[in-house]
Amino acid sequence: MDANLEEIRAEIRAWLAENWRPERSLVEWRNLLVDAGWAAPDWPADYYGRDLPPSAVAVVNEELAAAGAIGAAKAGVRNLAAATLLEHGTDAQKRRYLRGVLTGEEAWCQLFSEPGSGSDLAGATTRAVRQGNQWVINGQKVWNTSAHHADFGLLLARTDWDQPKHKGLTYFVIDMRQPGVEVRQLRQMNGHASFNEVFMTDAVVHPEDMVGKEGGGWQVAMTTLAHERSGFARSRESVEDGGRPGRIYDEYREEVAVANEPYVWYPQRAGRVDLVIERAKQTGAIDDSVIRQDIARLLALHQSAQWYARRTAEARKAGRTTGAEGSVSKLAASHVARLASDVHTAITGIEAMLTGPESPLDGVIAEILVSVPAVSIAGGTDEIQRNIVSERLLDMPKEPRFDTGPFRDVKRN
Amino acid sequence: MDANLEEIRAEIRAWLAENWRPERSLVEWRNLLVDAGWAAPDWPADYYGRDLPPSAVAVVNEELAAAGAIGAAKAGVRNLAAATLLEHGTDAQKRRYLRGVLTGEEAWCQLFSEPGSGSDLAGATTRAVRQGNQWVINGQKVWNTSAHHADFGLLLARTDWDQPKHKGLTYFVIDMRQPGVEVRQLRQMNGHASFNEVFMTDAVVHPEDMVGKEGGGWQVAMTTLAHERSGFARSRESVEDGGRPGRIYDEYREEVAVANEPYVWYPQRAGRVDLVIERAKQTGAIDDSVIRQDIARLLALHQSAQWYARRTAEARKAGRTTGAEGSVSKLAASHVARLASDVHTAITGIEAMLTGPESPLDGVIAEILVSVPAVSIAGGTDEIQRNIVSERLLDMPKEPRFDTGPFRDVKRN
Amino acid sequence: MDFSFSHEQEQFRDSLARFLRDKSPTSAVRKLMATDRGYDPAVWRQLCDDLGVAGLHLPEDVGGSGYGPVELGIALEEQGRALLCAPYLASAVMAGYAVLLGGTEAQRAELLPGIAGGTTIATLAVTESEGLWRAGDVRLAATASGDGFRLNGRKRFVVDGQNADLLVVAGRTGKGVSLFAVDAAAEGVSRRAVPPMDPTRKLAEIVFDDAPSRLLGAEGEAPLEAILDAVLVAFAHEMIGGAQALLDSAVAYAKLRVQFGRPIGSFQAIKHRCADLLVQVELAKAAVYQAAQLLADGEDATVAASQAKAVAAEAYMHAARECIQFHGGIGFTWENDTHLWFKRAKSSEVFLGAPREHRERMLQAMGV
Amino acid sequence: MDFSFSHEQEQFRDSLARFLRDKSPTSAVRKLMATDRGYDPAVWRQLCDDLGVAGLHLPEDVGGSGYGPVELGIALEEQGRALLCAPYLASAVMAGYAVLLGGTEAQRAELLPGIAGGTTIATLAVTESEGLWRAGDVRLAATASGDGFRLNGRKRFVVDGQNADLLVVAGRTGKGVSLFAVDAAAEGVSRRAVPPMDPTRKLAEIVFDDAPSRLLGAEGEAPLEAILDAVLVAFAHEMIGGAQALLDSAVAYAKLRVQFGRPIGSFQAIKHRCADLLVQVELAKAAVYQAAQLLADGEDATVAASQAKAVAAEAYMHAARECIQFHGGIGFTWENDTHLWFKRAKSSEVFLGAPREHRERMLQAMGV
Repeated sequence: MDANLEEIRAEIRAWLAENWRPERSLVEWRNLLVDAGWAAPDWPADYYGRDLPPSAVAVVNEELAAAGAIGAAKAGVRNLAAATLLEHGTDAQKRRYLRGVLTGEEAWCQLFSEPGSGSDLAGATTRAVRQGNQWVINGQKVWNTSAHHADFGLLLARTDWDQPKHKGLTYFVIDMRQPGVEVRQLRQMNGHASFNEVFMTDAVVHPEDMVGKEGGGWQVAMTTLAHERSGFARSRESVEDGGRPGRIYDEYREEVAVANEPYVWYPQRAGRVDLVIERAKQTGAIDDSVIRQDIARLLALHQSAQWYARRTAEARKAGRTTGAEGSVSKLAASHVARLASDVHTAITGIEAMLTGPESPLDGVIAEILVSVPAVSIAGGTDEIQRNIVSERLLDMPKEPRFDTGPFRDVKRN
Repeated sequence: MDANLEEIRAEIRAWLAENWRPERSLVEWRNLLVDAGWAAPDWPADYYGRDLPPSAVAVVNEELAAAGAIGAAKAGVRNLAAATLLEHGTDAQKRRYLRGVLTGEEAWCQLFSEPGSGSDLAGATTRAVRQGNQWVINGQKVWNTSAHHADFGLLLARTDWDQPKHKGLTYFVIDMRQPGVEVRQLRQMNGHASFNEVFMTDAVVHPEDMVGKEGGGWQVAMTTLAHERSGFARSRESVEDGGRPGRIYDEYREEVAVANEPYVWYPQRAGRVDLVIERAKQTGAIDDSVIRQDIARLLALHQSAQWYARRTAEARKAGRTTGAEGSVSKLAASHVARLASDVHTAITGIEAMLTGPESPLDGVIAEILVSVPAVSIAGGTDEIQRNIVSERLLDMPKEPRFDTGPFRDVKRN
Repeated sequence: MDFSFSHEQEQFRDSLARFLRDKSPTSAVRKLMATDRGYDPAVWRQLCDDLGVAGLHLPEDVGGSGYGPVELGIALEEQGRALLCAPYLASAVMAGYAVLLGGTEAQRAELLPGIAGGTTIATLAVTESEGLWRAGDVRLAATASGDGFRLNGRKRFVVDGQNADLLVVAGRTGKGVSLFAVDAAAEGVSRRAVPPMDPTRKLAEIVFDDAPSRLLGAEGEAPLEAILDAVLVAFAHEMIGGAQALLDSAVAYAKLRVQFGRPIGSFQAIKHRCADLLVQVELAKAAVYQAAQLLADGEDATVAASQAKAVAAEAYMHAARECIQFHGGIGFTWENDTHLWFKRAKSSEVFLGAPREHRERMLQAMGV
Repeated sequence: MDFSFSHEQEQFRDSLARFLRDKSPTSAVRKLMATDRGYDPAVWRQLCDDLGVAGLHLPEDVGGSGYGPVELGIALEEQGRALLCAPYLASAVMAGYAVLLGGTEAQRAELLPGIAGGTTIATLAVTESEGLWRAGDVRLAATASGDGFRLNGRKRFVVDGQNADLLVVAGRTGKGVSLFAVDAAAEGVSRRAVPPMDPTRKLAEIVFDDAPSRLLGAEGEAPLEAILDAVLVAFAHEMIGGAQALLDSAVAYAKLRVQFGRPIGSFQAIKHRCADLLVQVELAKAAVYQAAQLLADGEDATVAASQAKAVAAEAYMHAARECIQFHGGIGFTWENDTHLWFKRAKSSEVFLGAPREHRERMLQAMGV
């Protein structure tokens, strides 16, 4: 195995020496990478990959980094699209879409959540009706970060209203660049607009873009969600090249900047524990024994949560997790953020009445205070996480269900 | 009306001048009081009363106090028994029982709660079966304070298992002094034994001691509970005579001492907010700005709860309450007690490791720490109070019910 | 002591609430908060002329209605509930109380009628860097000059400072801290709007550069604590009004919103949290109403005022958080109204002293 | 750094847990807590002889097993879960660490074998009036006399002080605070059992009246902080074991107990509170395990130790309260076992310093 990895290392290194040129365009380069199978070495050889194990991917990434070379596109939900299509897609779908995922030439978004079904994804009411040789889509989706840049959407729509809710859904790839699809940015209470609403009015999906079976959409969506939860899609990119020259770097920096734009406030959302001591020293709050208690409480909670996460990661590797530990971490993150917001308020005092450039740290403190409420909602509310923890880690009884009959008869918004 | 009250005042005053003698026995005196109708002036004239309005009761009480005279017996749940019988009892029951309620010659206890039905009183499973000319009772009751002294019990028992839970219950007066009734004191975690378990094994109730109709027990119990909630039974007595001489005072002090015995730890259960500042000064915790915060928090919460209670009392007089405000007060009392326990712990520091005479204030502090957990349970758990508040004050939907069919089929402990 | 509102007080509340429902829906709030002035002069005029609210707590001989802290509290509670955009807290409450408690009789007669009638917009500038006023924190220098005083220094977090005609300013002379009346248009006064966390309440920073002023009351005897008590009680009413609005909104949404085939308000965890929130809000209301009553009865209200501020601020923030949480994703959007109250709650938490500071003030006032 | 237990460690945990299930059911705990001695010598012997737990963390050359804080933590976590009545914390942990960290090599060789084998019951007496040890709080006077020292003063809250053969005592000489070894049977030592809040852990007050003693280690150099760190980490394990027992008990009862025709554990409010409790207990465990690992790795563990004590104590008390609450009335009875852990939790909260004090210690150790 190790020997094998060294062969792979040698091979990619040689290939990079021959092919990597910062003067190329990003698209040109990534197409080369895809054709050589280095863009996703763990994918099937039939679909742009090399059938290599994850350990080989790490080696390839090391060599790309060592050469200063740029890898396959990662921004947005493209990896969720790829994982879902690799598992459930037809041969034609894989051929049609996977290359664009890797080269970055085509962008993706996820169209699951609806205004009426946030916590309850399977309650989607976007309607897909078969008319002649196409599916006609009507409905509204929300809470996706990249629809305004996307070429394709991963769409969960209801095709059968007489089945129970989980059984009447079908999964589609929808072309976002069509007249029946309208994307509007949704402004948040902190002033950012990271999410979109997507309105579909007689939008069209071709039958070959159905993923999985008709009525089998929930199973397909579970694959997408499992990859989302495992953090697959969350690996946001950072540009660590410190401004290297070359056309390809410029294009890459631009790509990353666009991809990261919706997330600029995410550190503030998490409460910026990192700023607390420095700020307390600046304002003198560090000498207030009452505030010190809350600072210590926050640091202890934050540290405990980090240690918990590391222990869980170890346990996951050893196969000793249930998958619900992420919910514990998510609840801990909510605690941390809320407490951090309180601590920042206490430290900041009356200056917390300000926002924008006059607020401390050029508005960062104000942004914390108005961003933290999102932590306990985004990615599954705290209430949903508590359900998961109590049912899966403590094996407590499930809530009685009121949505098991034909979806047509289920009470909804 | 006022003139009338003054007439009443003159009448009771004259009667007292003639009849009140501290040398009499308590029983003798109270029988005189009952016969004259002064023991319960607002009760019907047919049943030891005088049909007078509550305002007259106040006048009579003033005159009794002015004369240093002792009123009707009040200890225990006798007033709940009286109120229930006055509303639902037969003429014979009223004649048989009400005199003993007032004279104190007969004591009462309430047999509603069971080990299997604490929050869910209507889930009682004590069984009453009609056999020949009597009811035969089998089952276990718990959480009553006075069964070990009681002559009679207010018993809620199931007579029909095919009816839904609230409809299969019947209300009885049970003679506690019979072989089939066994009373055991139940020790609490704080060492006191204020409550009893009552085991009924083929105990007997005569048909004329059924209160209300067969299957109508829940309605009768609601009367008892309504009076309990309104605090009718809670007016514990204090002896304010400072040790006046006379046989009757000695007997009365003994009566009060026995009646109050189960409640000696109740002030500790409520958290003893009154001790906080004094204790903090003693230990020097008053100079700790962190503890000061919690002290202030506690005092503010306690004060707010008191003001809330007074506003609610005003609103009740004006008929502007829903009856669920008591649940708000009860939840507030739980908060107060819990916080008080924390504050006492902080003030006490390592001395909180001690109990008994070596614990501060001769064990009072330790008793607070191990008594406070009862506040949020006794008289309806916090969880039940939150249900009441959300359903009655906020009009939120009720929980789905799983206990509406024949009681025989309802899942239970 | 009264533990309930009179029929007349309830009627006043109802008529004001009706007015505000009509004139201050959130659509209007959103429009006004985007403007520099931040309020609608026409609505302000109606509020002052038709409902007479600006002088509610001021004596009749200076154009007020002669009511007291309880009625003023009702006015603020309803404004807080409706999130009314108006210079009410600044002018009627803060400056009004400052002149009433700090001015001479002649000064009251001169200055209060405009405030009571709403024709003068006034504000009170005490804060320089700390939220909780303490005389020791006042640094702005006042120097006698002719029959007046020249002011030099800077005041921050001046509510509606941009809109005000009349500034009541705390400044220091050799004798201690005094209040001064300053014409906002006078030379030497420069005002700068600062961007507020809560866009429905405008804030200014004001620099005084040898600005002319008149002494209010006796030199060195600014009754800052008494003014603070009165202002805190009024302000706490505004907070509980806002907290109640958030509780109402959270509960209404929970009853409406269906997930998993049932309203989320039927889930016990949501119900219990709403119940806990109700308890907190009700206890805060009891504390706030009682503080007003103590003030009305002429009793020492420092303990009750600081307590009211602390518990109202915490109930308000808790209500704001829960209201967003129960709304879920939509509750975090700009489009949803919850954030308007959230920002008011956050801003109110630290204005005039954080709960932590008021708990300490409360104990000290108790002599503990 | 390790973030998981090894297979061997898990095996040790399992075998100890099995032993304790067998030997320390609550019926045994109740019997022992009513005795003066407070533990069962036969069980203690088995624990020491068969499982070798008393010397787990002590070097092999003094009769220990040569393991470290992680394994010691496992032993304490399981004891805390089972509420074992034994002089383990006092002798193995407190006195054991004191001699290990504070004694000379010769003293370790002399004193530790007895402790490691469980044949000597020792304890550590530092506290006089404060929970959190600070050298400045030690007043007990030590005066050189012959080749030893005479002690005069009083120690309080000495765990298993009544049972101990050997007392390790912190005392003050002109050079500062030192540790002294005292034969508990020596003249001038009078011990008095005091009634503990937690009857499963015996406490004594010990008066030293010219009691003879030997200096441990160097005069004036008692490593109180290092001993405290090591003891805190071990003690915090005991607390999370107890917290876990309470969580398990609360959840088990909630699944069993039926009200309104369904298990109370199916009510969402109960479920969510159990989830919140699990989160708190899990985070506390992570903090405690990590502190042990830091100690095992020889890193400075003061921050982590104080953090572990603070979060474990809070999780323990929260678990105790919730466990009683979910049990309802029965949870408040003597007959129900919950109060046994509740009292341990309350007692543990204040022993060796309250959470509040450890938060401050944590910041100071961080240099903040």
